[in-house]
Amino acid sequence: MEKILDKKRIDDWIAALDNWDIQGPVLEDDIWSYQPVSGAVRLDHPNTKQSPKGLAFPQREIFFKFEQIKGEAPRLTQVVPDEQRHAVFGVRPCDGRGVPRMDLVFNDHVEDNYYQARRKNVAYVGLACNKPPSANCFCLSVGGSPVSTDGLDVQMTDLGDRYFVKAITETGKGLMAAAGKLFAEPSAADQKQVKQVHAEAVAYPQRAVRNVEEVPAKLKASFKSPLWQELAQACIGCGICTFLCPTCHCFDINDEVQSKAPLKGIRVRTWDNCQFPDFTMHSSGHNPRENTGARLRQRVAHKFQYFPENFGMPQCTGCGRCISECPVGIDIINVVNKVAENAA
Amino acid sequence: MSEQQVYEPRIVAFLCKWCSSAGSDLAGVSRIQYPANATPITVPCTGAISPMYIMSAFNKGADGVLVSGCHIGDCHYIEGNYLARRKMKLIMELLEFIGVEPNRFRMSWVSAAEGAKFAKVVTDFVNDLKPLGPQDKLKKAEHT
Amino acid sequence: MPHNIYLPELARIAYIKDEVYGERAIKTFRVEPVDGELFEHACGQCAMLSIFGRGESMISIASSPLIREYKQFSIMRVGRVSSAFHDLAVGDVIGLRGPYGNSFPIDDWRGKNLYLIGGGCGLAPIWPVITTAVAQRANFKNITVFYGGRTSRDIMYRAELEKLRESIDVHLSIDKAEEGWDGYCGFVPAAVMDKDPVPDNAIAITCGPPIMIKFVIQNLNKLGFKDEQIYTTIENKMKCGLGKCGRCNVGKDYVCVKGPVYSWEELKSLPEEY
Amino acid sequence: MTKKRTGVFVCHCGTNIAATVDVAKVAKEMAGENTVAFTQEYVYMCSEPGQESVVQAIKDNKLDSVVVTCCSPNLHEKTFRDNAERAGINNFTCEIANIREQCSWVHNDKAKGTEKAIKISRSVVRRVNRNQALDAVAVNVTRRAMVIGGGIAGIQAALDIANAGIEVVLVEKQATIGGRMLQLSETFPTLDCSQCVLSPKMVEVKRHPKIKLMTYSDVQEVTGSVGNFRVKVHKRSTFVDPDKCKICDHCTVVCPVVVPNEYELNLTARRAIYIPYAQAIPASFTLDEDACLGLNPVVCGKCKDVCEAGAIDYDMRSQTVVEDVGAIVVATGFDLYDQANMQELGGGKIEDVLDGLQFERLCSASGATQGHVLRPSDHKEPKEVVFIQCVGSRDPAKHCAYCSKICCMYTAKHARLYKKHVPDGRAYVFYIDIRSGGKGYEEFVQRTMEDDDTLYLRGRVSKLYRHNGKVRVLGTDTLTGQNVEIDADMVVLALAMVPSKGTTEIAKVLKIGRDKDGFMAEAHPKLRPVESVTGGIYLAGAAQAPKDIPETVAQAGAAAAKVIALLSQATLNRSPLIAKVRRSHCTGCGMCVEACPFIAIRLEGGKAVVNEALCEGCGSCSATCLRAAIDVKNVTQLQIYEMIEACLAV
Amino acid sequence: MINIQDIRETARDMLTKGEVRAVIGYRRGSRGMLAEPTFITSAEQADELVWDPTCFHNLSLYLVHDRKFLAHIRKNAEAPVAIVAKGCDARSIVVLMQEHYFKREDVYIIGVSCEGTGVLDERKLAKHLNGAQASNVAFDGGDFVFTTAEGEKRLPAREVMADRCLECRIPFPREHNIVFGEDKTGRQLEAPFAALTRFEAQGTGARWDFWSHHFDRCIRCFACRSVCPMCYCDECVVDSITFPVTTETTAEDKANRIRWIERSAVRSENITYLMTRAMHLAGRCTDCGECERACPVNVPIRLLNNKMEREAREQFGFEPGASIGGPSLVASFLDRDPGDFIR
Ligand SMILES: Cc1cc2nc3c(=O)[nH]c(=O)nc-3n(C[C@H](O)[C@H](O)[C@H](O)COP(=O)(O)OP(=O)(O)OC[C@H]3O[C@@H](n4cnc5c(N)ncnc54)[C@H](O)[C@@H]3O)c2cc1C
Ligand SMILES: Cc1cc2nc3c(=O)[nH]c(=O)nc-3n(C[C@H](O)[C@H](O)[C@H](O)COP(=O)(O)OP(=O)(O)OC[C@H]3O[C@@H](n4cnc5c(N)ncnc54)[C@H](O)[C@@H]3O)c2cc1C
Ligand code: SF4
Ligand code: SF4
Ligand code: SF4
Ligand code: SF4
Ligand code: SF4
Ligand code: SF4
Repeated sequence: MEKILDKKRIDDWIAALDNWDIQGPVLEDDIWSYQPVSGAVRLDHPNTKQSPKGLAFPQREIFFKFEQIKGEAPRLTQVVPDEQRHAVFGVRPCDGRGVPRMDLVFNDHVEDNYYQARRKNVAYVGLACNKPPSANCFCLSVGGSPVSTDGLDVQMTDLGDRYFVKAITETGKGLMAAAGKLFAEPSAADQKQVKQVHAEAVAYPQRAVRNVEEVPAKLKASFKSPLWQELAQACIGCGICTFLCPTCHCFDINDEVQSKAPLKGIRVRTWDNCQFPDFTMHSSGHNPRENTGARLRQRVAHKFQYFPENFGMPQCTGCGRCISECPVGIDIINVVNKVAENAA
Repeated sequence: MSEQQVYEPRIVAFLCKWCSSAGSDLAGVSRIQYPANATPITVPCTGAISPMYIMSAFNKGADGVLVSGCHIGDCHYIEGNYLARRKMKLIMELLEFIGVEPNRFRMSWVSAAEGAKFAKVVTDFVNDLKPLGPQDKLKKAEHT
Repeated sequence: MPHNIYLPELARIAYIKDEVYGERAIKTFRVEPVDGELFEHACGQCAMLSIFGRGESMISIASSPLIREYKQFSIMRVGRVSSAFHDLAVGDVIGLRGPYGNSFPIDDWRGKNLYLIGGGCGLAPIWPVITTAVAQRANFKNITVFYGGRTSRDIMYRAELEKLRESIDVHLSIDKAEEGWDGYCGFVPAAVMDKDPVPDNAIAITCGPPIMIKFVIQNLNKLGFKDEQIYTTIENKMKCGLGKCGRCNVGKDYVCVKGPVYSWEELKSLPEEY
Repeated sequence: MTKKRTGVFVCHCGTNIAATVDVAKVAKEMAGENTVAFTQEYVYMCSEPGQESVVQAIKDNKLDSVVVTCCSPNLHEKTFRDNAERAGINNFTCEIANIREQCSWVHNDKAKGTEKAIKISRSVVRRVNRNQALDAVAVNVTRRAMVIGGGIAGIQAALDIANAGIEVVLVEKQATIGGRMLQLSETFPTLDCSQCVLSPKMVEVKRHPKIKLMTYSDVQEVTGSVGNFRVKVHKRSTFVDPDKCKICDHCTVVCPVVVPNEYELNLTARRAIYIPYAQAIPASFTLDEDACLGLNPVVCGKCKDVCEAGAIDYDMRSQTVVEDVGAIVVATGFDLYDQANMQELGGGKIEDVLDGLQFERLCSASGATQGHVLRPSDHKEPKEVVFIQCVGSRDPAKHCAYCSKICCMYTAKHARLYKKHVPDGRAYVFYIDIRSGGKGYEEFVQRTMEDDDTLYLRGRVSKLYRHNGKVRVLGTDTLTGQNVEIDADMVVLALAMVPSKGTTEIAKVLKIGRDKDGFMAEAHPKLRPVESVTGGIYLAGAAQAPKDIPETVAQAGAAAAKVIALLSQATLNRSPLIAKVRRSHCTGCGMCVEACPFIAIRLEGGKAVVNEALCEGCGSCSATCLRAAIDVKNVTQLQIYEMIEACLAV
Repeated sequence: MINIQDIRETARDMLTKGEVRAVIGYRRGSRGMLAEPTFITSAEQADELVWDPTCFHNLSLYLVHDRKFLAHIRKNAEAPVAIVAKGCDARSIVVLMQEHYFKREDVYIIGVSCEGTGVLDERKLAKHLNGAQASNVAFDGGDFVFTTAEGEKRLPAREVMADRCLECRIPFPREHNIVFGEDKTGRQLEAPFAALTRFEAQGTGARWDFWSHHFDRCIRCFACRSVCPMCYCDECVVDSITFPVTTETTAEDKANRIRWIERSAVRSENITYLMTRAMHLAGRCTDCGECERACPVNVPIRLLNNKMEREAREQFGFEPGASIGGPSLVASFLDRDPGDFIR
């Protein structure tokens, strides 16, 4: 389904999606983030600070509550995610491509109930990048594109005064059908313009990871390279790179206690990540990844070697967040290229 | 909470062992009545009160926190209360700064001879806290 | 929601035994279902044990799959959750989910000589192999157990090991000589060398402290054991047990799913991050 | 470690508690706590049967810890702890929850009182849950003491301690003991001769079998702590063997070197070889190394030649001696505020403006002028003398803020002494007000004031200057409001008492605190006035604050009593509730070291280390440490954290 | 004006002579014009060093890393490390030495004066450039000169400078072994604590609205802590989870660790974390502004630290990082400390 939507009518579209919680990019405190909106959506945003991964994989997820009276067995009560449907507007292609990658992880081997329960209720309404929004974008070199539709339910393309709106999935069709009257059929000129815009977007120069197909082998060969520590020397282990990444999915599970006697509390999942120094530390104090070099290597190798080995695609989608937001300038493109270049 | 029940602020009161705790004992011996809102925790010295205790009490839902110790110059450990005075001043400033009502944190000097003063300090504190209502700014949300 | 993969079943502690005292104390627990039945497992698999309010820990199931009434765990006191375990009493209820991970391909080892080499708490993961093999004694040729602790007081399952001597070879060792000790004195890898195990038609399984495993394998190699004849387990930190939380990740493997059992041949191909 | 088994014993205290607290409910709530294995109520827990039931319950239920919810711990903590010990468990695993003084007696509302009693009890149960079994820290004691400073304070303390049969090392910086008192002529309020009372004591010191006297010596370094100090003493060489010296005085006659005599406050001169006073103890000459022409027979050697006793030894070397002692008394005394600071009063440059001690020497029969009051410039008898009080004292803006306490008295004494020596003379006393607290003191001053020839003028002196061979004194009499101008023959300034140079030095060596004025700081201004903040170090005399002789002697006696009490124990038992460092958390930042009022922490190998003998368990370190790396045992941060939780549990 | 060649020369010289085992400085990174930390160990690398308005990092953090993590890979442990330090950075180094983290002789401070300006605030610049990218920036008196695709762009430094630099009182590294640039102490671009004073003028309610909004936004990445040289603790009290326990940590320690906060990034926990951190930095924070810069979601953390700094100064006459032997704020006191708040 391909349609044209007058830019002025986008709010009407949103208003028509009455059973949906609509999330759109909002500029607040100098940063762009996805927040609930009701009309007046602005889609002139660069990439948001945080990816939209939190909708299916929130930073904090309560698994269950537990209660126990002294001398009795504990009582567990599952906490089930609510059934609210969310439609996220303005998802950039790289973030869109993050979605199937998260799906792979959370469905591999066994299905993660909590992820699935939320994921099935999220629709991603994407916005193609007419021009890479950041100097650190590199989607093309990791198999993506500024006009990719991977992971999206709808793709919108900005044609100046109107959007070219394309349904990618059934969910997407449903979203468009909810306000069918607002949409117009695209003319031949529209079609031509979309092609033109897309072609220009793809042609726009980007930074690049070189020869991404060869990277897994090169990384594998560089496991012991001293370059890792050299490149990671400035890393402060803050994990910003992973918290903001659309595809990082590591987490922690902890019990939070509200009352000791009678015992009352919850078991919660929270985001965690491989850049935190104690992520892999055994209780004995032994840490398999004991320095920033090993941890940077893990992040990069996970994205560019292990994930491809398991799922046949790099996990990184080239959004460039980890580069732009790293407080000390650790630059994944640079790291991958350097290590690959130096590989035996 | 039934309708008639009035709001009763919950106070954690850190009392030093030598002066204020003894002062509160004197209030008891003298049978001076004061509100039951403050639960005392006796510590060796006000100097032993980490600012973390204050934060933690608020985090766990205290409506008010009281720190009470020996008058300056009377510290059993010579200078513990001097150190406390500085630390408590800082935490108090910080709490006010982020918009916590200044009346939620209180410090007083109550000597072992000041039973009546102890009762008054608690009474005043409770009276000052009542109009503020429950403290929910720093309180951990109930798990829902 | 379908079966919640993160929700533990409840199990009641039926039996507790102090194995080792001191700084790194070990206690053995047997748990029974509170209602219904517990899951089935295979040798080498583990389970996530919960103490509500304290958290979860991945622990090897130390009882043979042949035993259905209870599951046994031996837990060393090292931190938050494990300490809480050491505070439990018979009758207390814990949470349990699993089984997780792969297992020792014990069925493929029929007719072979088994060398089971453990150190410290590393006896727990191989204990089901030993007990299962002994229970199915006819399926295997020689079964030899090497097990060492730092001192005689660090030897776990002491009584059970003594009893095993009736049916198989059991060699116990301690690091330094002690009065009244008639077993081997020295480290486990040396104890193994001392007895000259023969690689022909044999499988060697070794679990214990990483440094011990390293030298045991070196020594086994020296004796002519091939990499595919040697098995071990790796115990990276785990939170979910389901291949998602990312903590146990080594190379392309999530150890909680692809491991913890590895032949040395497989393990060698993984990055050394365990 | 297995789970604690705590017993909670709820006392009714007759109706004292039970009337306003639902005791049954308290017991029931406590039974719901995870670690509580037993609860019981009783009408009087502290009664004989009550206590017995606690003991029984501990034994029967294999309890390992006890909470008694009753009255203030000040009343029965010891009772129940002893009780716990009787039942075979450690007394530090017993704690009191005060639900009487802090609850039932102060709240009428039973519901609220009960709720609070539950919170209090629960918090104590949580605390006990993590109480460690502790034993008192035993420290062996070296049964020897050291007194530093040989003024009247040091002498008195040394004698008192020695008389109790404890060996004392008395260390004095100067060549003789006696201190300032030896410089005084007569002393108020009785006007008896200073030397007459002091000399016998000095001799006693010298002769006492339990006193080891080390004069001309300095304390260099002190290590260790209460009960066991190790002190390094540097004994300077006097080049004269005191045992041989016959004090025949032949040497001074031949010595060609003349230097000012500091013992006579530079009013006279002495030789390079000298004896400070005739009554000096040790009774021996001393050769001043700095003044001597070279300790070399080739250069001079005259004294050695004339010494028949052969007491002079140019090769005598100074030595360092190590003394092990269990306690130390610091009695290092005072100096007078430097006249040079008093610019408006001549700044010490006017010859006939003297300080009080100089005046004492002028009056002293053994002094520079053999007891004749003569003014230094022309050795004439001064006919008009102005005494000025409060010089440098009570002047926070420019000088010392405090009152030197004794100047009112000694000025009155000086006026009297002056009149005794120069009956036709006239004395003027400028004062701000008179502070004469003390037995017989007010009467003493009144008598002086009543003397017609002594004029007390209330007011300050604004200026002093030399004028026609006299000293012109400009001041105001604030009572009459008139300006006063006196051309005096001599002026005596009652300068402020300040800590002696030796006091300042020794404070650094001992690392004990000083107050804002530089005097030694006492551990508690009211309750521990003779103890320093450091355990085992005591204070006596003017080193601690300005004081007169009776007060000095009293304090010296008190310090000695403390020392004797301390050293009469074979081992010291100290509370085990002291700080403990968690090494894994400590970064060695040293903030705890700085915060500790008892100097009980030091850094060693990049980590804080607590000296168990010094720590008082105040917890200042714990609250200061950013990383919670240091805790006081049984009052740990974790315990307080859990108590907070319990107080707020709904 | 600082000539970068002088700094390079110094570094080269010391490395050649083996007087230092490494120089921690700035180099041009791979992200456009931005500088990044560099650790050079050989004389040839000296030419990498740069000094420009993007050298905002407080490199003293790496002295902490050096002691904590890198000690075992040091080549020549005897020789000191040289470090390029601005005024605030040098004060951090002083605090670290005050807290015995290392000794004076372990560090060779190559001081750089901030002279007329300070360093850049990327966020302010982004607003000015309005989407355009700059490829280079240089100091030029009171201006920063940017190279962009559209040519050179000159902006008065004070418009794009970091807030803390505007308010900086001592833009000069007083503690140094060698120093480049002029001491422009007293150059007040804005009154110290100006922003703080403006903020405090609001009422309690408005202040709470502001802070609660920001506390909600924190994602607890702990970047603020990780980037802070003063947060060098082996285990942080508020959350030790993301800090590796040391090998000395016993089972007991782990079992008994206090959970002052939960791991969930919710308001109450975020507050406890950020307030505790502010308390812990009182008297230690030298206002290098790194925490606020590192924060991915722009929580105005600096304001909290600034508040503590001002209280320390005004109430207790305390200046962080003033001298190596000086007292620490919370472990000391004065008789005249204010006590009028006590009843
Ligand atoms: C496959 C496998 C098999 C194993 N088998 C056995 C076995 O049979 N027997 C045995 O003894 N051990 C076994 N182990 C090791 C065992 O899992 C660990 O020893 C155990 O998990 C330690 O848990 P702990 O809570 O005591 O340790 P801790 O070191 O306390 O840490 C536990 C977790 O709690 C979290 N945590 C700590 N403090 C806090 C806090 N303040 N707030 C929030 N979270 C916190 C940490 O993030 C950590 O993840 C096995 C491990 C694996 C992987
Ligand atoms: C002018 C004047 C008149 C006075 N008249 C009277 C009076 O009439 N009646 C009265 O009651 N009081 C009088 N006093 C007060 C009296 O002098 C003091 O109370 C008394 O001397 C205090 O004795 P002390 O032992 O504490 O100190 P000091 O007499 O000062 O003795 C201290 C001793 O310690 C020694 N010392 C110092 N440092 C060290 C060191 N580091 N190591 C070893 N030794 C050291 C000194 O050499 C000295 O011998 C008068 C004081 C003054 C100034
Ligand atoms: S690479 Fe950068 S963003 Fe990632 S943890 Fe390290 S310092 Fe933080
Ligand atoms: S690794 Fe970096 S560039 Fe790649 S998707 Fe994640 S945040 Fe974006
Ligand atoms: S304050 Fe804490 S971290 Fe610092 S030295 Fe003391 S115990 Fe160690
Ligand atoms: S508890 Fe008090 S006395 Fe003991 S070490 Fe700490 S600060 Fe010093
Ligand atoms: S304040 Fe910012 S930097 Fe600090 S933890 Fe929160 S989000 Fe991270
Ligand atoms: S917040 Fe405090 S305890 Fe935590 S790292 Fe910073 S200074 Fe250390």
